[in-house]
Formats: sequence, structure tokens, C-alpha cells
Amino acid sequence: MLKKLSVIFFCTFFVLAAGQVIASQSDNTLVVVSPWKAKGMDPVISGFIFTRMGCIETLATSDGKGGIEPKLAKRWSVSNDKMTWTFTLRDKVLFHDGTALTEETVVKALSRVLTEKKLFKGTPVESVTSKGRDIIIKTSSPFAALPAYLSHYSTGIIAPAAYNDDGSVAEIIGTGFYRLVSTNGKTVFDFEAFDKYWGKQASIQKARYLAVPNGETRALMAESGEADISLTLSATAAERLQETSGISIISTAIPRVRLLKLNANLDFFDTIEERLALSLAIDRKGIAKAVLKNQKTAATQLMPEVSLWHNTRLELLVYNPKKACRLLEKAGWKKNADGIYAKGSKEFAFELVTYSSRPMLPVVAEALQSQFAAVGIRMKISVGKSTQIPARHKDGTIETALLGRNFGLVPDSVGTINADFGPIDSRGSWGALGWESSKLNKLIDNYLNAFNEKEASKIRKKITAILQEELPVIPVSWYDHHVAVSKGITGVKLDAFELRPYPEGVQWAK
Amino acid sequence: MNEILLNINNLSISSMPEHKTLVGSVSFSVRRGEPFTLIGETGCGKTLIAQALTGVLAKDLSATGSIEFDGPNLVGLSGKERRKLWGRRMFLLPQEPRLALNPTMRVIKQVSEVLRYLRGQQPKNALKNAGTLISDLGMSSSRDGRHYPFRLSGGMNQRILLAIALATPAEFIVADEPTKGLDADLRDSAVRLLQNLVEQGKTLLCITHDLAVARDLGGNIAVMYGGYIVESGPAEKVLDSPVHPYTQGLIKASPENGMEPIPEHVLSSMKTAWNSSGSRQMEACL
Amino acid sequence: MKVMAYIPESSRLQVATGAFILLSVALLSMIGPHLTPDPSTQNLSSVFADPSSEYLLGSDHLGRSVAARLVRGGANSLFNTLLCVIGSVLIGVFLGLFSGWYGGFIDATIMRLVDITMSFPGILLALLIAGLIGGGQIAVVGALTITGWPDYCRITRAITQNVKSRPYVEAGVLAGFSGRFILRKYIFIEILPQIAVLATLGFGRTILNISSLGFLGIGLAPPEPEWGAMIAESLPYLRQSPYLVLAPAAAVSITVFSFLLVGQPLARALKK
Amino acid sequence: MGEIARILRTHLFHGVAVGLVVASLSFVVVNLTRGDTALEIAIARHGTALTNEALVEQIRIEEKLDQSLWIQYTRWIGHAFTFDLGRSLVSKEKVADLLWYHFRHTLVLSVAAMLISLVIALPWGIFCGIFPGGSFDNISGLVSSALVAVPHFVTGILLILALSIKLQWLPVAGFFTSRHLILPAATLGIGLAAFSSRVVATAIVDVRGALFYQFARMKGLAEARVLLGHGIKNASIPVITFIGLQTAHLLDGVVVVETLFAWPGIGKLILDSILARDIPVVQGAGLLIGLMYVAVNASVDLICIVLDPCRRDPEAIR
Amino acid sequence: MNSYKYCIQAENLSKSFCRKGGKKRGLFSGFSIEVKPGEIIGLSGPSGCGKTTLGDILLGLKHPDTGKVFWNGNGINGSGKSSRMALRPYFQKIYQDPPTSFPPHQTIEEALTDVVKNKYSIGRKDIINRRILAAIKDVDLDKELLKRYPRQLSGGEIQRFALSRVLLLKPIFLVADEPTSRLDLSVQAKIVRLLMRLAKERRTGVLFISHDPALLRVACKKVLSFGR
Repeated sequence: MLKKLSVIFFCTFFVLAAGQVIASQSDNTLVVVSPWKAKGMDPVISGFIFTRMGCIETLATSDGKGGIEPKLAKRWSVSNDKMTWTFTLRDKVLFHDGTALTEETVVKALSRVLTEKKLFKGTPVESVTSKGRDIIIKTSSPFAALPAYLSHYSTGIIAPAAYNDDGSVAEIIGTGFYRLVSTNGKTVFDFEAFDKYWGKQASIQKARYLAVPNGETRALMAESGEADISLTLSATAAERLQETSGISIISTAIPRVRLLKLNANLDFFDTIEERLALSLAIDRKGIAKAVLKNQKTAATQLMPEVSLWHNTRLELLVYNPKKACRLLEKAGWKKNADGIYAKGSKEFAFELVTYSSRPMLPVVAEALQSQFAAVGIRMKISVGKSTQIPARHKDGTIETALLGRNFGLVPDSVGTINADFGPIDSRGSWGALGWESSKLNKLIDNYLNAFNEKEASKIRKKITAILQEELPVIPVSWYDHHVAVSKGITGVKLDAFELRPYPEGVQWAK
Repeated sequence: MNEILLNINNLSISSMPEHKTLVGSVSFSVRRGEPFTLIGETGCGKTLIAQALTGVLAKDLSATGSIEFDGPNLVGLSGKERRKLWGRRMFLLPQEPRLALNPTMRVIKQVSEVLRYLRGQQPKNALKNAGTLISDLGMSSSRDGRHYPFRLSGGMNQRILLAIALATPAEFIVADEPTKGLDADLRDSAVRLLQNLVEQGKTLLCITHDLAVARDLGGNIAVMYGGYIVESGPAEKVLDSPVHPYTQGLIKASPENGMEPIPEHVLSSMKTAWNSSGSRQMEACL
Repeated sequence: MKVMAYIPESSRLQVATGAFILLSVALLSMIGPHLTPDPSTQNLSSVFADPSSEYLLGSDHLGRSVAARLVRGGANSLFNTLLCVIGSVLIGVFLGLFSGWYGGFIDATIMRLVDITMSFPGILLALLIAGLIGGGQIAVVGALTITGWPDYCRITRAITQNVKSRPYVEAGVLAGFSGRFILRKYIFIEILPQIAVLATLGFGRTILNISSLGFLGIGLAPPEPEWGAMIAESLPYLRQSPYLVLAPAAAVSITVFSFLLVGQPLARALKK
Repeated sequence: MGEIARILRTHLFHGVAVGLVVASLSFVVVNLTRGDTALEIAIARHGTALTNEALVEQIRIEEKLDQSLWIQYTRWIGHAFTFDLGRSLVSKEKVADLLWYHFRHTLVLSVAAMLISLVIALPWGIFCGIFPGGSFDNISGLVSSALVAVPHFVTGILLILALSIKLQWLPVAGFFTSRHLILPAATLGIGLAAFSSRVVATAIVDVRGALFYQFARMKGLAEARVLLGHGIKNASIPVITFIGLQTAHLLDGVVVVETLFAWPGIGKLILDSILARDIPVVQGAGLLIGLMYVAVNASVDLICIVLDPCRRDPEAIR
Repeated sequence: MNSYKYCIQAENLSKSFCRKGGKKRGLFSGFSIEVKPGEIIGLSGPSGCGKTTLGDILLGLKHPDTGKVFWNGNGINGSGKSSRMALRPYFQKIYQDPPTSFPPHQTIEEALTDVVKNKYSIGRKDIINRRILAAIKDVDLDKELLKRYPRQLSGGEIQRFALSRVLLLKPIFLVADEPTSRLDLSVQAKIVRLLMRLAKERRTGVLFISHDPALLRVACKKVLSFGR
């Protein structure tokens, strides 16, 4: 009796549990595999999944060339004092639950991000209101980059029914061409084409987003044909998959930079010569070729070519260890018996903090370690969590850090530049430490006031020239985004700013 | 029908690589339907004889001579042929009842499975008959029978073993030290149970170190020392008027008879008589 | 040696083979680093080199000698494992003796401690501790020591209880032997072989755990090589230069295998 | 049946005690960790690029992280006793839901691994146990040692290469169909099978050496009959005890396998939560692991009680 | 040391033990005993009736629930630890199961050496050896056997060595707990005779525990029977 009962109990338990885990098989579904799982069902937190799967939409979006184009807003304008913006909403836009897109909904969504949460540092938004189909946004100072910010996923618009009473988000009801059907533990999202979409309908009826954190597993899924689009592959995996039949690799440069963050308060990095010497000691091409598999990713300046901020007139960063040694000796460092530069008994030895959640960083750090050692600089690597960097920035204990910095959070990098190199009192904890330039601060102010592209471009060149000359951080390499696309689909276009939906325009190959 | 069921002739057992004789040329015969007792102290070889008889001698021991069991010679029989005898013709009553019973099976089932698989009875009948056997031995088949061995006392477990012995079709029962570790009362009841076996028509070969058991069982006995039989004959005759000095010494050593140690010269004289052949056994006996 | 006498003849060859491999591995990791080039010297111009006289087992993605890294990684892994096992044995034996000898409340408390430790998987605890002190050798060794001791504790306790109940220990007490004397002469001597065998098997398990942690990215600070970390590093290159993964994987497996070769017959012999 | 109630009672007590201690330890350890919880949570929620001081301070106040640790801890304990484990700091989901979701996956994975290991280990071990010391047994010993010696991540990689890439039989990762379950379960199961087969073999050898087994043969029962009637049940007791012990170790392998195969189990949840300093989840998971361990032990005890009548009556053992 | 009337006295002893589940079961109560030097007192009764426990209480290994034990006139329950420790080696025991009464990993010689070393704090090998040889001569054993491990000896030999170990300590009182129940008849006779002789010669009081009344009748003048 007891025996039977326990057997029955156990079997039912297992069947119940298994039943919930093992759902239906995917067929005729566009499968997108990415490393990122959703952190919560809220556009503010995990909007990147839903905007990039074409489920929710923002007022503006990237045009793929560094500029901004309209999406849910059909046009916008700014008042003469440059402090009041008017965005006119597109008509006849329906949410997935059938309700229409209203001004109130947009105001609610935007003010959550822009005025309540102040998610973007240094965006001087004062209020978001509406007038007819127009959304009025007032800023406390001129802010030319506002449309770029309104293309960020966190400003995605969701239906009134998606909110709970307390203002938190209960579900994702967007306006995009894919409607969210079901989720499984925030790592799998199933979508279906929305037949009342205002724009061009999706040609593939079903889509699935799947978070697979292990890069090698993503590559294997591409190889085995389980994934139609595999995002963020390592350079080596991409190189390998290139030769696999049935897969094509799309590599795009993205405005993300691996850079060496320095604490310029320290003896080692307080002069331009020393920082330049460090920079000259880095064989960027060697690293780019051997480690990143693409020589073109060697950073010759902070901003990659894909960015508006790329400056073609700069004196490029080069590799010249001999000159590095000369500069160091000029700065008063002498080689000691171990072959390490030292001032008195103090060796040129420092700690580098980096993290492994972005896979290539530790490898690049090891490459740097050996290149510095060749010059006579000792570097210790500590691999930990990325949050160590801002935390130790704040208490000033960080010496150097190798990190991947995204200057394409919104298509215009000014926000990030301001946060990283701008006035110290408003600076975030990822950027330069112990370095400030009043000249640069003024230029940033001017840039935010510049509503004219020609003038803006001029200012950008000046700013990047200062960064190149003073090297508050040392760029090491730019990023390539490698994506494996199955030959079973066509029409995949990748947006360097990672704002436009991946499935946009994608079809089954005939 | 042959009156002699078992005839052992010149049986000797020796360990294989060293060729050491452990049991040297033992002969005796057991009559059908009668008890026969083999008496001896630790290491005298009596258990080896039982093992040779049932065919469970350790691999490094070998037996020579003949064991004629109801005719055919058992020495040199293959394992397969041996197994045909087990339970059907002969049955070994093990030493320790509690360890010999499966701890996770109700005792009545352990009796009934013999009836079922050896006598081909239907499961229900087998269970019922097993119950009868158990209650015949003075236990409650419904209460004690449904217990597991650990719940029953040593004496009760021994009765279960006897019930199994009765359940098997085997006519020849070998009981190896049936009274080991039992105190006086339990020993008496164990002997009564063995007598009961004989009354039921089984032939019994009892191996013991206990003179009282031999006396109570009656029949023929053989006294062993150092791998040899020193004296044999009807129980009363051997126990009341022993001829051999060792037998005499053994009887005198029991508490009831004054507990006199066996004189050293008796043992040493036997030692020299058998010289080196049984040396290992001798030493162990001292 | 005396130990060999206890091992059944059929497994002596096995034990000898295992011991031979282990000795070679230990010897290689001790003298190897002096023979091979520096394991952290990079040569970005000859990455993924094929085996040659310069690179005995080829070079990895940063142009470092795989042979040198393998040998140095072995030294690191073995040394850390040794630390873990010694730590666990010390803690486990000490607490086990306490628990078994005194019984009662002390025993109950220590046994609950064992339960708690055993319920928490070592790798997760290592992750927790790595978070606490920022990774590195101390985190790995500390975590695996903290989770490794219960086995030794339980066996020590069991043996202590068992020996304690034997008449000759009571006879010793009656003869006026001190507790220390009984512990040393009667209990330790029974515990030692058991612990030695358990530690042999535990050595293998710990190497596996350390390599798992290395694989998950918790271990020695770069550029110090480690077998598990080498596998993780080279995983992306599995298809083009499989030996980069296979060499450290084989090193881990062969070492653990040899520990099992030695440990299992010993364990079986002890059981009898 | 009184014994069963006793076992359940003591195990329940131990479970709660162990769970609370583990949860409390997690709380202490996470809070000892260098770093700022609010900052970590902000980064976990919004990513490094968006995180700024104002946001961190807002989160600190919203999530009451500015209160003293003692207050935070007692609040958690108070809620835990009302079966409220709180909400994740990162996703704001109920911790209980999160745990159940991930636990379910781990459960299915481990049970499948266990089943695979049993399917392999039982026949293998029983065969070795019946012919101990034979060449098959000796080779099996070596093979199982070799399998045990291969780390899980290596097994996993090799299986993927062979079955998914070369032969294209099974999917690499995901968790949609039972086919997705096979590779991760096999990765865990093979090592376990190697280990258990030896345990099964030893158990069978031990049982066959037992006096009652010999006696059962002596009774004249056929060899198969003896094995079935007297061998299997008795041999299964040590095997089940061993499997119970292994379940605790299984979780170590689960962490690696879940990472490799993107299986959303409890190991990965804990890994992520530790990294993100999602204290309520770590605490809840600690509690769950403690309970799980005790539950496994309780089940093992109960199964052993069902199998072994001696244990139903503790006094009768001596 | 020699001027005592009783080796051991005990008054009004009672003991019960707790079974799992909280039920108490009495073993014995109101038990008194006196043993004079050179006297062998028998104690019989069925197994499980508390004979061994009584022996342990008399030796101070277990505590009685009520009652008092006097060693050589000293109450052991109340007296100081140091005086108890000083008397300790004079109260000895012989065990039922021969193989377990000596440590399995020491030769008999090593085990006996430990005893002598500890008791008399002598380090000199020759003195120790002399004492050991004298002791084993008393129990009629060959010195060749000293080099053996317990598993290489027969039950009778071990039991005689156990007796010699006890003799080395010059005991006042000895508990023999079923010393021959696992031995053969002829060996039993030898051991019991030896015990009887030594008790008489050395003026040692003995409590002889056995379940065999016939044996006790031969060995003891006085037999106490113990029942439930």
C-alpha cells in the first residue's frame, strides 16, 4: 500500500513538472538566439528584446547610418528657444489588444523614463505633456539629441492595459509587427505576426526569441540549424561558421569600444606622456588580428568608423614601443634591475580590473599584460564582475580597467561622452578618472545647443581631437558584431546601433 | 530401499596449493531415518565434512575419497548436478537462523516459496500449507508468520528454518551447529525440534561441539579430533563408556563432569601419532 | 611496500599503473616548468601554431606554448587540490574525532553542521565566496575545503564510534590509559588508512571540481594557467584546433582516472 | 507506521533548520561581499550604460536597501515564516514563482539524468555483480573509472559534437521538447551511471555473499528465482542510499550543464542571482536547496523503510 | 593495600535504561554484593538481563541510578577523581569475545608493553620484558606467541593473554564477563581452572558472569542468580 502510494505520488509529481517544462516543438518559426535574457517584463528593463523583435516600438528609431528617423511619431520640431519639442503621433496605430495608440499612453510611457526615473543621465527633460496628437516635451536647457534618446528601447510604448494599478508593468502589449504570444521563464519569447500592423506586415508568421548565454552554444545552435539568427558570436566562432554550409555570417562594426580606463590621479598616469607611452606600447593590430580575427577592429581613435563621431583628420594611434620607452624615460622613469621601469623604489606596476561577462576582455587583458611587460611595465589582472569598476571608481581605488564601452546607446554618442569625459560633478563612474578639461566641457555645452548638423560636426571633431591628444582613456579595439544567419532566410539587415528589429524584412528563402 | 543413505569412505580434504591435509581419511555411514552426530571442537574438520557433503567447499580446498549418497558418489560432481540435489534430496540447516533468513521477506513467504517452487503448489495453497507447518511447530502462523525475521527471537527463527526443512522434499538434513550461541533452555528446545525432524521421517546429520546435544539426539555418533575420527558408535555407548582418551577427556571437561582440562599428554600423543600431516588442525585445536 | 600486500593480486597491476601515472604527472608538474618556456609569454604572430620543436604541443590563441601551460597548469591544479584535501582532512578528522568521541550534544551539533555543508553544493559556494573575496586561489581552495570536509568527518566519526565500543578500548581505559594515548594508538591507526583512501578518491574529485570552477571562470588570476580555464579559453577554437581543448581535458581525465585506479582497489581492500 | 511519522517529523524539522541556516548564511555572505547592492541591482536591471547615481539612490530607497542589514534580515525571516519569500530585486517577480520555475527544470533534468543513469547502470552493474572478478567486470571497472574521470563540461561538448553537429540527431540547446532534454540529461547521467554501476555491482556481490542468499540457493530455488526474490530487493537498499547521497553532488554538475546547455534550472538561477546580488532570490534558493537536500534524504529514508522492514522498528535493530 | 576485608562492596544498586520512545525499563533494583579477596562469586541469568551492566557499574564504567559502590572501602561515586584514577587499574575485566579484547594492529607483545609502561612508568625494555614473561608464564603460554597478532591466535590463547594482561596490573577485583562462552569445552575447562587458581593465589576477588549454571557451580562457591 505504502509502496504504491509513494510510486503514484512520485510519478504524478514528475509528470506534472515535466508537462510544464516540455512544451510544443517549434516549426516554421524564425528563431533568434541571443545571449541576453529578460530581466523583467518591463520595457524599461528588458525593452531591448521587444523592440528588437519588432514587438514594441518607440517614437523614433535609427536610420541605420547614425541618423534618426520617425517611427511612431511621424515628425517632430523644436521651438525657437530650442527648449520645447513637439512630436506628432502617427495615426491609426493599434496595440496588439486592439486599442488605439493615444497621447495619454505615450505621455505615461515617456514620463516613466524621462521624468520619474531619470534613466538617462544628463537629459534635461522637465515635462512631458500632450496636445491633440502632439506630444510636447519641455527641457530645461537646449538638448539637440532628444530624438536620439527617444529611439532607446526603454521609451517603448505599451498599451494602457499593460499596466498594473500601481503603475508597474503587467504584460507586454506593443504596436509592432510581432505580437507576444507566450514566454517561458524570461528566456524564451514566442511571437506571432500582428495582422493589423500599421506598417509593412511580417512575412514570417511565427518568431521566437531565445536567450542562450553561452557563446559557444549559440554558435553550435547556428551550426546545427536550430537557430536562424544567432547574435553576438565570438570572432573565432564567426570565422569557423563562415566555412560551414547553410550559414552566412554578417559582421558589422558597432559603436562599442574596448578601452583602458585609467586613474589619472595615480603617479603612473598623471601626465600625457605617460598615457601616450602606454598607448604606444599596445600592439593593437596584433591583438585585433590574432585575438579578434579582424585587423580592422584595431582602434586608431576612440570612435569607430560607424559612428558620427569618427574623425578622419586625427593623428592615428600607433604601436611604437621604442618611443614609449623614450617617453617614459622623459617622464622620469628608469629601468631597474628586473627590467621594470621605476621611480626610486616604486615600480611602474598596477592592477587592471576586467570582467568576463563580455568574453574577449580577459583575453585582451592578457595580451596587454604581455605587451606592457615587454616594454617594462608590470600589470596584474583581476577578473571579476563588471560592477567592480563603477564601485571602485567611486571610492577611488581603481587603478586601471579594461572595459567594453557602448557609445551607441542612442545613435548620438554625446550622452555617453558627457557622462564619461564631461564635468566631473556630473560624471558617471565608467569614464575617465582624475582627468578633466574645461575646454571639452564647454564644447559639449555648445554641441547640445547645436541644432545645425554642420556646426555639430565641427564641434565633434574638436572634442575627439582633445580625447585623442590627452588620452584620458586608451582605446584598444572596436567591436564587430558577428551574426550567423541561416541560408533558409533572406533579408537580414543589421543595424549598427542595435535599435531596429532583427526580423524586419526577413523572409523564408525560396 | 537401501538402508544406508550416506556412506562416507576415506574422505580427506586438503588445501590446494600447499597440500595440507585438513581432514584425513574419514569414514562413516548414516542410516536412513536415523540421526547421526558428528562431535568435535573448533577446527577439527567437522564443518568441512558438511561442506564437502553439500558441495560448498571453498575453491582452494579439494576432497578425495568417496561420499556415496543413496548410491552415487558425490565427490567430483559438477556444480550443476550438485544443485539438483539441494532442497530436493538434501538440505543444509544453517548455523545462524537470523542471518540465514532474508531480512526483507515475511517468514511465511520464505517457507511457502519452497512449497511453491520445489513442490509445485499453487501460491495460495503454498501459503496455507506453510502456515500449517509453522503452527505445527508451535507458532502462530497468522501472527508470527507475517513477521520479518528481525522481529522474531532466535528460537523462533530456528523453527522457521525447520519449517523450511520440513517443507522441502529433501529426506536428508544436515544441521551445522544447531545450538551455537543458545543458552540452556533454547538448546533443549532446538534439540526437540531436531528430534521432531527425525520423527517426521528425515535422516539427520548433526554437527556439534555439544556433548549434551549428541546424547539427547541419540543414534550413532562420531568424535573427531584434528581431522580424524577418534571414536564412533552408538551415542550411549561412546558417551557413557568412552574408550579413547580424547573422548574421555572431552567428557570430563564439561562442567557437569567436573571440568577437568584434557591432559596435555593425551593431545601430544595424538599429535605424534598423526605426525605432520594434520599439524595445522592440531594447533588450532589447542 | 606493505600497502601492496593488502591489495588483491588481480588489481596490483592497476594500482601500480595508476601510481606510475600519478608520479609522472607530479614529476612533470614539478620539474616541467623549468624545462618548458614561460607559460605566459605571448607571441601574437604565431597563434595556433602546429606542434613543433619550439611549441611542443603547439600554441594557443595568444601564441603561448600549450605544453608549458599544460605543465604549469598541472602544477597549479595539483597544488590547489593538495591544499583543499589537506584542509578538508584536517577539519574533517578533527571534528569527526570530537563528534565520535564525545557524542551527545557535540555530536548532534557537528552532524547538523555536516548536513548543512553537504546540502550546499561546493561549486555554488565557491561562486559565493569568489564574489566575497573577488575570486582567485583563496576562493577556490577555501570553498572546496569548506565543502570537502564532511566526508572525512563522517568516516572519522563512524570509525571512532566503532572503535570506542570495542572491548580492547575499554580494557585500555581500565588499564589507565589516557584519552590521548587511546586516540593515538587505537583510533588514529584505524582512521589513517581509511582517510588515506578517501583522500585519494577525494583528490580526484577535487581536481574535477577545480577544473569545473576554472571552466566557469573562477580560479587563478591570469596569466596563471589552469586546466579547467584552459579548456574554457580554448572552447571557441575547438573545431579548428581541437588539441587546445583535448590536451587539458585529457590531462584532467587521466589524472583523475589514475587517482581512481589507485583509490578504488584500496577502498575495496579496506572494506574487506 | 509510527516510524514513518517520526522520520517525516524529524526531517521536516531538520529541513526547516537547515534551510533557514543556509538562507541566513547566504544573506550574510552576500552582504559581506564587497560592493553596493543597489548599484548591482541597478546595473542588473538597466545595464551598465544606463545606470547612474540618481537611479541607484532611487532603487536603494524603493527596495529598502538603506535600512540596516539586521532589519532587512529580520524582515525576511518574518516573511519567510508566512511563506512569503519576497520579490526579486532585479525582475520584481515573486521569488517563489522564480524558484518554482527553475526548480521544475532542474527537477526534470535531474530525474531524467537519474533515469538514464539507472537504465545504463542497473543491467551493467547487475551483470558485473553476478560475475565478479571476471574480465567483463574488470574492464567495466576501468571503463566506469574513466567515465567518472571526465569532467561534465567535456562530456557535454563531446556529446554535442557527436550527436548534434556530426549526426544532427539532437538539438544543441533549448528546452522545448523532450528531445532537448536528452543531451544535458545524458551528460549528467553518463558520469552518474558509471559511478552507480559500481555501486550496484558491489551491492549485488554483497547480497550474493550474504548467508540468506546462499541459504536461498541451498533451499533449491532456481538461480534467477533467488536473484529476483532475495537479491534485488536487498541490494537496492544500499543503491538507493547511494543515489540519495549523489543527488546533493548532482547539483554541482547541474550548474555546469545548465550553463553549457542554456537549461533554465536552479543552478543557473543561483549563479545569476549571486552575480547580480539579488539577495531575496539567493536566500530563497538557499532555503530551497536545504529543503531539497532534506527532502531527498527523507525520501531515501522512506523508501528504505518500505524496502527494509528492520528500519520500521528502530529498537529491533540491536 | 593488603589490609582490606572486601575487594568491592555495592549497596542497593538499581539501573534502568530508556528505550527509544521514552519507555523506561528496569534492569535490576535493590541489588547488593560483597566480594572478598580470593573469592569467586558467580552471576547467572538469561541474556539481556543486565549482567554485563552490573559488572560495568561495579567497575565504575557506568553509573547506577541509585546505590553505591565501594572499592577497597572508598565510595567511587562521590570520591575525588584523583583517588579514583589511582585505584582504577586495580579493577579489571575479561571480555566475552576473544578477538576483540586486543587491538588488531598490535602484536600481543606491543599491547602488553603498553600496559606495563603505562602502569609502572618504566621505559627499560629488559625490565618490561621480564615482567611480561613472568606474567605469561603464569598463564602457561609460550613466549613465541607474543610476536603474533590477535587474529593469528586461537580464542583460548587470546583469553589467556587477556588474563595475563590483567595480572600485570595486579588487580584487586576482576569481572569475568562470560569469558568462555565462545570457547570449546576443553579450552573452557583450562581457562576456568586457571582463573580459579590465580584468584586464589593472588587474593583477587572475581565476579564470574555466565549463563551456564553448571559452569558456575564448579567455579564458584557462591552463585547469585539474576532474573527479570
